[in-house]
Amino acid sequence: MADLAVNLAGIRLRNPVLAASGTFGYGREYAAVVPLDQIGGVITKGTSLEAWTGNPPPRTVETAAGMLNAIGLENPGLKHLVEADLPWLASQGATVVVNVVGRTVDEYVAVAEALDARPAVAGLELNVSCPNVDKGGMAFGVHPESAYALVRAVRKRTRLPLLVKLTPNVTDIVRIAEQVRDAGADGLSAVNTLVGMAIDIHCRRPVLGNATGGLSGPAIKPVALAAVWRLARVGLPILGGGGISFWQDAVEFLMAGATAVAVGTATFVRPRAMLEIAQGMEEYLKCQGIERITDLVGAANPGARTG
Amino acid sequence: MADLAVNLAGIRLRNPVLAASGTFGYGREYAAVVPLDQIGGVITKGTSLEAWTGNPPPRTVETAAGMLNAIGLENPGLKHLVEADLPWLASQGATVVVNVVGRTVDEYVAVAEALDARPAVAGLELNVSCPNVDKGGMAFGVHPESAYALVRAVRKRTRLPLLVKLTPNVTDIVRIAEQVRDAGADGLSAVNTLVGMAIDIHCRRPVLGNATGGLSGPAIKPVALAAVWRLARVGLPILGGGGISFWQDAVEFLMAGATAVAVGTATFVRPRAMLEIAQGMEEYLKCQGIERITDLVGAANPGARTG
Amino acid sequence: MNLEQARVEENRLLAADHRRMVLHAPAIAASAGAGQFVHLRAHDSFHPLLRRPLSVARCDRTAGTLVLIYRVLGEGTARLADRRPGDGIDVLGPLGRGFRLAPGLTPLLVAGGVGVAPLISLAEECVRMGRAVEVVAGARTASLLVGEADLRELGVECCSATDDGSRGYRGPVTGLLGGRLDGRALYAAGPAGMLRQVQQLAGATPAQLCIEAAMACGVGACRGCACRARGGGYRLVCTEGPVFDSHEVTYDG
Amino acid sequence: MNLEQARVEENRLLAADHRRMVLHAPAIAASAGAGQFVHLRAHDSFHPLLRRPLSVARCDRTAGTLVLIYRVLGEGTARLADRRPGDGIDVLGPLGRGFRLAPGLTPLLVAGGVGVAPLISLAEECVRMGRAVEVVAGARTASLLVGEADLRELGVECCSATDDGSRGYRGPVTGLLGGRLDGRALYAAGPAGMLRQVQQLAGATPAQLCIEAAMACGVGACRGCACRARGGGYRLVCTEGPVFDSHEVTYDG
Ligand SMILES: Cc1cc2nc3c(=O)[nH]c(=O)nc-3n(C[C@H](O)[C@H](O)[C@H](O)COP(=O)(O)OP(=O)(O)OC[C@H]3O[C@@H](n4cnc5c(N)ncnc54)[C@H](O)[C@@H]3O)c2cc1C
Ligand SMILES: Cc1cc2nc3c(=O)[nH]c(=O)nc-3n(C[C@H](O)[C@H](O)[C@H](O)COP(=O)(O)OP(=O)(O)OC[C@H]3O[C@@H](n4cnc5c(N)ncnc54)[C@H](O)[C@@H]3O)c2cc1C
Ligand SMILES: Cc1cc2nc3c(=O)[nH]c(=O)nc-3n(C[C@H](O)[C@H](O)[C@H](O)COP(=O)(O)O)c2cc1C
Ligand SMILES: Cc1cc2nc3c(=O)[nH]c(=O)nc-3n(C[C@H](O)[C@H](O)[C@H](O)COP(=O)(O)O)c2cc1C
Ligand code: FES
Ligand code: FES
Repeated sequence: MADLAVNLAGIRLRNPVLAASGTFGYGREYAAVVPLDQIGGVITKGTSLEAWTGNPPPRTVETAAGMLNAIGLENPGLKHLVEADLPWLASQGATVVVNVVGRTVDEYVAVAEALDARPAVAGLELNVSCPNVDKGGMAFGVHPESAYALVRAVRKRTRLPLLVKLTPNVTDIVRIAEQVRDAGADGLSAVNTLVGMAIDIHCRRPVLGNATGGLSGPAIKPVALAAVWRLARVGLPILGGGGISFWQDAVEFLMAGATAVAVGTATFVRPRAMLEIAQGMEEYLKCQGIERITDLVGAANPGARTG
Repeated sequence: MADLAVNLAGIRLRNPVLAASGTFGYGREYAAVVPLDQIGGVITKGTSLEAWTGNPPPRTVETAAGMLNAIGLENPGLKHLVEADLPWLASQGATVVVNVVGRTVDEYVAVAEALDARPAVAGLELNVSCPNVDKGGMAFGVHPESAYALVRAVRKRTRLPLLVKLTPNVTDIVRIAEQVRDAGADGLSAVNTLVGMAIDIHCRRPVLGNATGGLSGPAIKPVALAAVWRLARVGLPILGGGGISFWQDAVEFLMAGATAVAVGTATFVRPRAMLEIAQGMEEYLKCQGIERITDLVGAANPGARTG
Repeated sequence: MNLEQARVEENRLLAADHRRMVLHAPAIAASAGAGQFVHLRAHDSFHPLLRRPLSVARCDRTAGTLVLIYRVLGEGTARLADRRPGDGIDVLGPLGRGFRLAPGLTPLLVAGGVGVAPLISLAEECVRMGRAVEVVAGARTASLLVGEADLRELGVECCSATDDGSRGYRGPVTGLLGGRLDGRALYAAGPAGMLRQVQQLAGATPAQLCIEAAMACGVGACRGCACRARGGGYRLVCTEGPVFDSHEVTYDG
Repeated sequence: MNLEQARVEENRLLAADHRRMVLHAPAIAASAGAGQFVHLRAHDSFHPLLRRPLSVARCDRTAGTLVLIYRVLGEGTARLADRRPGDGIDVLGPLGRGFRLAPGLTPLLVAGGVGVAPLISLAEECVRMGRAVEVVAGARTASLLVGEADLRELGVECCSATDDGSRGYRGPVTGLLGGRLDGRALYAAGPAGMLRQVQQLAGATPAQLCIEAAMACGVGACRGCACRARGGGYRLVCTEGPVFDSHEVTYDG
């Protein structure tokens, strides 16, 4: 049997297919159709110190081969995660990465610190790339200096594997990634959604309550893949994602330089997409006579330092 | 009859639907099915001082609801434009905007200057946003300083209406636009393609000869629309575009703050798309009892200064 | 919640742009309750991308079938309309929190347009339980009273209202509620404007509203289907609804 | 060049994944020449987005019909395969520069797989002009020699080669060219590997190659369909081709 296991920046995964943050709740929502011990891992909804209420509706709208969301990081907060979700996720055999958000550096640090000693948490994904909140979110991820400062502060308070989730809405994603690397991150997660919008021409106003939102789904795959391709030279392991629907898409991301992939919008369309992708990869490896999935990492990218 | 005529930064257009640069050649290619005096205008392929040979094939690949191109600005150069294309375009009654490219500031200036006194040219579109060439192209458009310097230099040598075509591949498109405005541009063109790529997993290499390319088509519409929405506060008239397929899309761009729209990839799919869009707009105005198309500009955007 | 490859048994036109689909989906039919919905993949391509939520209008556990009544609005429902008997279709369900019958009060069902769909399933449940049930249904015109045949089949009487007066009362269906609320509990589904009116007219009468929102996941994972909660904050239509107690939600703000 | 709403008259399976479509498209049929192609919109949705180029395999000006012979490879051709007789289909054409018959030399047509399509149109032209014509055609296996029936109908003999030896010569079709080039001009269409071999084998014999490339516009407007020109630079397959003189293009670099 082909070996799908990977080590992503110190996080051991049974296969390289993870549920993208914000698209899989806290694992419970889809558990009836997606056994959590059969996917690589669950990345939780962005979690903040206190509960956040999120943005006014409408919060989603469909676009060509994609969707916009402006959820605004609605989440029940750290306490709920720790008390209700983590024990349950552990009982399901899920590998859990917590996506962390905050309005200030201190808030990020507080969440990271509180999760540090928890065996139910395999790693953290620092969200410096959410386009849908005023404070925090993307604000930290678009400037090299603020990204550096935030990662450095969190790094000091946690020994958990630390991924930093980058935004594609920047001039030079590699420069941000280098700062993040120098500040002590263990890996990169790329990419979050693209800023986009839709207008309701009958009502003459934006469709989304928040006016703009984040674009995800097949539409953004080429952009996400190009980001991973460029980031592969930074030398940190990469969790790639953006528009992955089928195993072929996932293999493209690996060949560009990703060690594992996150699947989001595809789950809404085909709840078992992650399982199908992992299975498709396994069959592909078998057909090609490749023993380890890790042999594909960076295979199409001469500039990759992650393969 | 509803009035579709607009004045875009000093360029008078019979209707607000133009052929986007690089997707309509020099007008001849589609003229058998698209009468050039029935569309708002023709924006030529990016034209340089000397002929450029372009990038190695493959140069295009389809993606979900979009396509990538890496043409590399192949074009026969200024002389051919002036001698062969401009007279023919004039004979067809086309309103012509020349898309200008260069590897250096001097090359841009030389092309602009050579076109200054030509009655066949209604305006210039400075391309500082092509992602597919090493020198020139996007390099000028991602940094506020270089964008300013280029526009300033060109402005000094031409009295033609000057649009600057911006790239969405930046952290802050508004900041670039403000520099472009301060340097003397008459209008903004937004947006050019997004950087993207596709990998051929069988050959384990990028599909495109140039590895990365520019993403266009319906997939990018939400991103382009959000860019126009933000740019509307800069106070320059905007030529909006990116993924427009139907008249409803065009109306979204107008309501976001665009004065006119450019249609590109849709022409490949439906060669008469521009005509259908102009006609659809006219019927919409009639149904809604709106007299002038310009009444829609910025109608959904409280922050717009262009309406 | 099941993810089931259902088989289309029927997909016929009821009226302009309105269709009735019968699906063989035994796992979902086994547990679907009144007011719950299914989330369907209308076709295989990327456009439109997302699933479409439709209320379960009827549910036959023995036959393993579901009935959906839907209006063809945009591309998703157009793709659904293309499906032929024998085609497979990917269905997730049953989803959401359905109607809760208030004990002791006569259920008065208020339907606007295709909102009649979830109320048919409630009527079906009442009949099954041997409870009395009253229905008022409105539509733009007589032919669009698309629930009538199914209600008649259930033996449930229906009082009609049409905007153009072509059947029953001329005017909004809420015009039929005046003086009729005593000893009743209201169950309403339809356009937002109608639901807001029901909310206002209900007064002290218990009322439940079946609400719509754009949905991505349909299962509570994306938090995209928020509606406004009375007193601030939001509720998820897909898991906390689609049926809300009238005082839980607000259309203001 | 015309943009025509054509009518599908036939769309039948010839062999595994290979189909023959007959279109009623009188404006295009009126001027299509051998080796030219049409650019089709396989369906109405956004995915796949672009048109698909297919060679005109036969053209009947009197009936106003075109025959296309195509292989179902991916989503575009799969959508095409869904079309039924009576359906409308949006066709742009005729496009490109077709074959130019060299005077005085006997045309020897070399077809690989579905590459036989444009060569059938050339055979048809030869027959119309009363010129002798020879055809060698190769495929993986006998059933995939999909041009045979049309060539037979034209009264043109065809020498076959198959990879598995199930019909004619066992091996690549280029294996049939040895010692056969005297007084001939070659016209070849098929996979890139085969065309490159024809180019090498041709030597002093005049040869024309029908080349494929991914196409966006199909009319010379986008400059996307470049192939490499011998001696540097590029040629556009859609307007300078798809049929090139062998010495114009190169497969190296
Ligand atoms: C829980 C639930 C149950 C539902 N049950 C039924 C049912 O039983 N029968 C039925 O016909 N419909 C029902 N709907 C509505 C149905 O889901 C939508 O009509 C459908 O998704 C539209 O998809 P479309 O692709 O055809 O249209 P789209 O292309 O998505 O939309 C076309 C137009 O309709 C508007 N629109 C889209 N969705 C809605 C909506 N929910 N309400 C109002 N306008 C909308 C859009 O803004 C657009 O202008 C239900 C919705 C929910 C949330
Ligand atoms: C001028 C011209 C004439 C043509 N005439 C014919 C014809 O008569 N009959 C016919 O069957 N085909 C013909 N083709 C090829 C045909 O256009 C493609 O097979 C078709 O566009 C594939 O579309 P798709 O969506 O089915 O496959 P896609 O999803 O686009 O591709 C499926 C797979 O096939 C590969 N592929 C796509 N296009 C080509 C290509 N041109 N060559 C090799 N591999 C490709 C892709 O890389 C992918 O792996 C012609 C092409 C050109 C340029
Ligand atoms: C509804 C929704 C909610 C999301 N919430 C979060 C979030 O809380 N934190 C985060 O880092 N990313 C969030 N994302 C981004 C996804 O994790 C993912 O990066 C993005 O959707 C691109 O992947 P996809 O195209 O596979 O969906 C969200 C995306 C969607 C669609
Ligand atoms: C094949 C192709 C070639 C292009 N060439 C140019 C160009 O020469 N100059 C330029 O400014 N933009 C060029 N563009 C960008 C388009 O003008 C347009 O901005 C972009 O495609 C987005 O619009 P669309 O989605 O309607 O195609 C090109 C786009 C395509 C697809
Ligand atoms: S639709 Fe995703 S939470 Fe309701
Ligand atoms: S396909 Fe556009 S130039 Fe050839």
